[in-house]
Amino acid sequence: MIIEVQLEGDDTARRYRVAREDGEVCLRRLDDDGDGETVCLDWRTPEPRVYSLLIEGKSYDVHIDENSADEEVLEVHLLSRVIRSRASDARKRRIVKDGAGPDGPVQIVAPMPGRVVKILTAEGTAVTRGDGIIVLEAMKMENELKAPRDGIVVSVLVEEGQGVEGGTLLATIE
Amino acid sequence: MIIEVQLEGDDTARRYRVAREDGEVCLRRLDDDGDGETVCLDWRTPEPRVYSLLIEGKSYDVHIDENSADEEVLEVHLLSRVIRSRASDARKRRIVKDGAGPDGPVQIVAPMPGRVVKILTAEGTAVTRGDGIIVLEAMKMENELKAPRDGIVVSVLVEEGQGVEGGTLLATIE
Amino acid sequence: MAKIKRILVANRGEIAVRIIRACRDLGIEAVAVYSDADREALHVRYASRAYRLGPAPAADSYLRIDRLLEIAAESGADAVHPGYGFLAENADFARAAVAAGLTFIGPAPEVMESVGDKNRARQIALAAGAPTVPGSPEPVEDADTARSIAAELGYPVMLKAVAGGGGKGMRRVDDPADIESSLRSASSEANSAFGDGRVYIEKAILNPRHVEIQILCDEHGNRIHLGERECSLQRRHQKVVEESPSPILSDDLRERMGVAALAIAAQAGYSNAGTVEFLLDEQRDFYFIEVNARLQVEHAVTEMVTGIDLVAAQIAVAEGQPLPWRQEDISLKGAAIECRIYAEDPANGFSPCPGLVEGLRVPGGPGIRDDSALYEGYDVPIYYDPMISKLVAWGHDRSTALARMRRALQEYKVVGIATTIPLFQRIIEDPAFIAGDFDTGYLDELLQDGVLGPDHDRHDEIDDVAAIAAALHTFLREEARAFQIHNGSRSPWKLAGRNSGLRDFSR
Amino acid sequence: MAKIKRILVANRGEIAVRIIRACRDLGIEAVAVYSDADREALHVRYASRAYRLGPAPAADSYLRIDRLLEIAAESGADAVHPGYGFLAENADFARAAVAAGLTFIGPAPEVMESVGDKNRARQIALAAGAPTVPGSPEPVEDADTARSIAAELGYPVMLKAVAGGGGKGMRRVDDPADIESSLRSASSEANSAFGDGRVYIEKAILNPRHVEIQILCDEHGNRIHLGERECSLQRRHQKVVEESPSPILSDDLRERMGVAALAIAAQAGYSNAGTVEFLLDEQRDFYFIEVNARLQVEHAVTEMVTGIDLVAAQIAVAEGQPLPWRQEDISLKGAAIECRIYAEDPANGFSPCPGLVEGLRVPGGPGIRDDSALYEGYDVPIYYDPMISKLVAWGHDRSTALARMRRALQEYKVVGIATTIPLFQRIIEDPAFIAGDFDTGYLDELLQDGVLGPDHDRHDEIDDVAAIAAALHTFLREEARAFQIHNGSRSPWKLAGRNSGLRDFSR
Repeated sequence: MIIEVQLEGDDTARRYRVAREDGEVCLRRLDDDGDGETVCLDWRTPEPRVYSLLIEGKSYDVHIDENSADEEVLEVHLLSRVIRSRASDARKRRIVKDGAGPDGPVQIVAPMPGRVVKILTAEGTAVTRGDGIIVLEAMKMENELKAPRDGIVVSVLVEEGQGVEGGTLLATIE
Repeated sequence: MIIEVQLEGDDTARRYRVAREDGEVCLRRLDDDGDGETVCLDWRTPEPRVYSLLIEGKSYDVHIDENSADEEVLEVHLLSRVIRSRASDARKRRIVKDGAGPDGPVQIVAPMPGRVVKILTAEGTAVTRGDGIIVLEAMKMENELKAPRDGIVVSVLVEEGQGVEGGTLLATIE
Repeated sequence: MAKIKRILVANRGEIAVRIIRACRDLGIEAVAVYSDADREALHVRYASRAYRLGPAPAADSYLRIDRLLEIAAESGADAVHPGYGFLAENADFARAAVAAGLTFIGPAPEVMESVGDKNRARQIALAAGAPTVPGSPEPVEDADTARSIAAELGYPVMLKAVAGGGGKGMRRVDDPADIESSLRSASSEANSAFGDGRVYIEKAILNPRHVEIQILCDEHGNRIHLGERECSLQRRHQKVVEESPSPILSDDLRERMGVAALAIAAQAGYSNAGTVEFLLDEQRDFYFIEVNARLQVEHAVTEMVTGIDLVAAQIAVAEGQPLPWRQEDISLKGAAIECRIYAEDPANGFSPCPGLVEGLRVPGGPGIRDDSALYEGYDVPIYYDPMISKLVAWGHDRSTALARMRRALQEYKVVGIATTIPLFQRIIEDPAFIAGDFDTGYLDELLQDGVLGPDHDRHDEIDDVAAIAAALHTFLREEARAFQIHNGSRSPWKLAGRNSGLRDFSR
Repeated sequence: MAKIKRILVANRGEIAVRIIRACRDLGIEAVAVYSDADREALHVRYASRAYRLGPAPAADSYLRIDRLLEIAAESGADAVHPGYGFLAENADFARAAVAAGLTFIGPAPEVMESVGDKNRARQIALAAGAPTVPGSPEPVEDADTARSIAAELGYPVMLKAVAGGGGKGMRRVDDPADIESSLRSASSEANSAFGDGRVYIEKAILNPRHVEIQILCDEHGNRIHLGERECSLQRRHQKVVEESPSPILSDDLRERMGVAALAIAAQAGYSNAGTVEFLLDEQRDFYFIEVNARLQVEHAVTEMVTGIDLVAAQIAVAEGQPLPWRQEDISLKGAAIECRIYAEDPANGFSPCPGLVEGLRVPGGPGIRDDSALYEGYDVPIYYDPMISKLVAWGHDRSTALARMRRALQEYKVVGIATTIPLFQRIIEDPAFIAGDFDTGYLDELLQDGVLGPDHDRHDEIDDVAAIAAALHTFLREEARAFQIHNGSRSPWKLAGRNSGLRDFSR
């Protein structure tokens, strides 16, 4: 499997060939400069979403949070730092891209559980990037969910006052 | 369902009729004195094996451990105390009794993971209650597993030096 | 002087748990109350008794004075502790509790009322001879009056809501031309936030530090202070990190601020625990700003350096006991720091993150105290304040306390919801914070380039490991998914995971 | 006086975690070592570096001096901390570490050797003018010599193994007729336990208390003591609960014991942290028994009352730094108590209970410190000492410390394996313990009627609730099972559980 990892702030993505060899997970970095070495990882998952990695004698206790709206968006917690990244199976990403490239439909998803307090744009409205679509309230705070790009709001799937779980599809923009 | 609960130290078992009514778990004590009141329990399991019970305004945070060798043997941890008990579905218990009453076969089960350091009685040996059958070692301590009643060791399923999981059947006495 | 036997804890979350713990330590029964969202909350589980208040919204539950008094009667409680937030500074609640024959654990209702009004509190401070921020003791009605007061004080000045708090209805004015519009907007904001549009003027203290004095007064006129708390680390006027002692207070200044705080307490007739808040200017001159007539979130740092259990002390005072300490018995030993951990995503504009705590590892070891309401499996509700834990570290000096906090933050794992732990990890590495060199504007400035810090903070080794971990994580997820597709929906990973480390995906 | 940069922690479990925490607090890198059973252990995860030692049995891993030195070289460690247990008092290890150019964090090997031999330690104490238990300074070879010494001392006497510890090779003799057989059995037991059958005779101290003094000595001849620890609560000669200060020590007695301990340290040329153990008889006369040339399990209670981090102090001393404190800087503030939590089933003869920690809730709040190696999902291995956590409570007085410990024990939930928490819950409710009225025989006596206490301790309300909970638990289990039988093996309870509270069975 080829995994592409884009760290926030980096110009280019890193590419890894990852495969099981004799039950172990082995990994080779495939960046522009060509062929790196294949290393088999010494890793465990002692707790859910927590990885213990030993690399060249160093011990790393890594905690990875997936974004509830997009599993490819990861927050990697490591040594008092948080590194945001996007990681995906390169082949799968190509498929998704074909279907929903920058001009395909975009989904507005609840980033957290909460209550829909206001719907700012009706179905059929044209919006530009940054326009507010829906206001979600949780823990005494209101959050405006904004259009990630220009388009038309083709569907709004919730009503004002409705409670929603994190990850719920709220609206679609095309 | 009729549940019988025998608290260690009590002379007689308590009997409860337990049933779901409109989704709630309701319970009535059916002891010798006849008909108690049916109460619907205010209960939750916030954590595995932990029950939060509210009874007449009082709050109880109860943690129940099942014996790994016999699920009917419970340790109920409650308000700094441990109450040992045996609880079973009365009907099911009758079935088991018919098959394996006090004269039926008895299984010697590993009470914890460990290593078999010594087998004290070969297959076919007659034993009396309290005789050592197998010595299991864990955490620098040896534990002698004893015959719970008189009989003949009809099978020994492990070898010296073997590692076993908790709950593993080690030997049977008839 | 009646011994309290059963306390109704009129609150929820970590502060309810804190009070219940004090009750258990004192052999007092604690009566919890809960909304429908909180049946499984830790405060319900740790209390001796627990009663349902009503539906989840606070207005239908934790703010229902009538229900609280009904439950007090039904449960046989003889006292009530309000915690902080909700009804903690609501004099009507205190009055109703007293009228119902309950001991209210806090100051008398009329004292709460007088110190709760900013203008009256200011007058009390003036009468006590305590320094206050130069300004009008009265609300200003029109722009002309405001302009003439401002001219006298000298610019910049602050407009502040009489009923204010949390930065609402507050405006800094640098120029006479802006007075009129600022007055209008401050008043309208104050009105919509507090239902009270009155505004007063003070001289602006530039680059102030927020330092407060913890006081403890009994009903027999004995009053002591327990030193200060440094609370200048604020995000949008909300405290996020507190410590004691302040890195900048000399013994002499502490003594003078303590004396001023106690003079205000005496003038107000204050009893029980309270906090007198001050601003310090760049010359280390201090100015009274307000009294908090309740326990504070940050009380634990004072407990760590004085060894005094403030909740236990509150209960003893409410019973009518005289304070067992005199001022000379109080000394601050070492240093303590607190981080208020919120269920908010600092990488995403601090948006709230309620939800299921799927995994939890609590830090431990020397000097670490965790006051939280979390457990693995707890579902943080959407209805209430997002503070989920107060993490406190103590050390024999400030740098040791900071080192231990740094370590504890690294150990703390809350899986399933985002928290503000990364914010504190950023703060605790910042040179200005480490040097103790910060004011109330420091944090908002620090966060201008994002919570996770500027790019130049990046580190090759950490980047490499993070990328490898992300690749591993993605590989395992896709592998498990492919396996499921090939082998039907019932995953065999439950078994396989044990050996290959894939337990993550089998749970 | 070289600054230590990287410490090899030659241990595992909670003490390895404790040392790693100190390293993190000091900005020192910690190198963990692990056996095959410990790859997922917390000490591996919290360390900066981690290296595999070998297979699970301690003889193949944690006791392999050669492997430890290889790893020290490979990892670039400049110092080694042995913790306690394993190689902590092995002078050969200390000597090999020093020979390899490492700083050994502990006393010099030759000092370790001399105080580790009971007979030589006794001679050191005598030379230092410290009171020792009356008896022979030399091992006895034959029954006649033993009888004549015993006659001089007066019965009862104790026979003790020269190489002894943990009660092995120890016999009390009340009558001259029993001397010969007791000598034979003690010697043979000592030989099989320690490979050294030598035995000496002491006068038996009746109903003794075990009280020890924590000492701290630098390499420049500065020596201080940090007060005492009361360790009389022992099960079969193993400490299970410790506290500081001792409930029976006067300031004068503490001072005299401290002076004696420091005289012994000076005589031995001791440096680094250590413990001098004493017995107290019924007249409060004290007698030296032995020196423990290492950190003790119970070091945390001293840390809580003095505010001194003993591991950090050990490291500073090993660097060659002079002690930053003089004796007059040390005072004991409040009281602290520690419970050693073991993975053992107290209701089943204390049989060991390794296995998977399925659920974990750690206590928190004021005064509570948890030094543990547990996390939810941790599999306690079968190979090592069953101590999994040290729970410590501090209070401004002993009764507050006990109340907090009682509360913390109630909060502590370890699901999946049995622990000794119920034992401590029993002890902490016992009137003699609460009164501080106990000796080293107290606990074995208390446990004669079983750990869970006699029947008259039963309580109707608790029995009723326990029975209801047991009935509920059984009902839910059988209901889930019936549902599975009727609906195929793929359980729908995962969904249903969310609403009905059945999550328990779906995990």
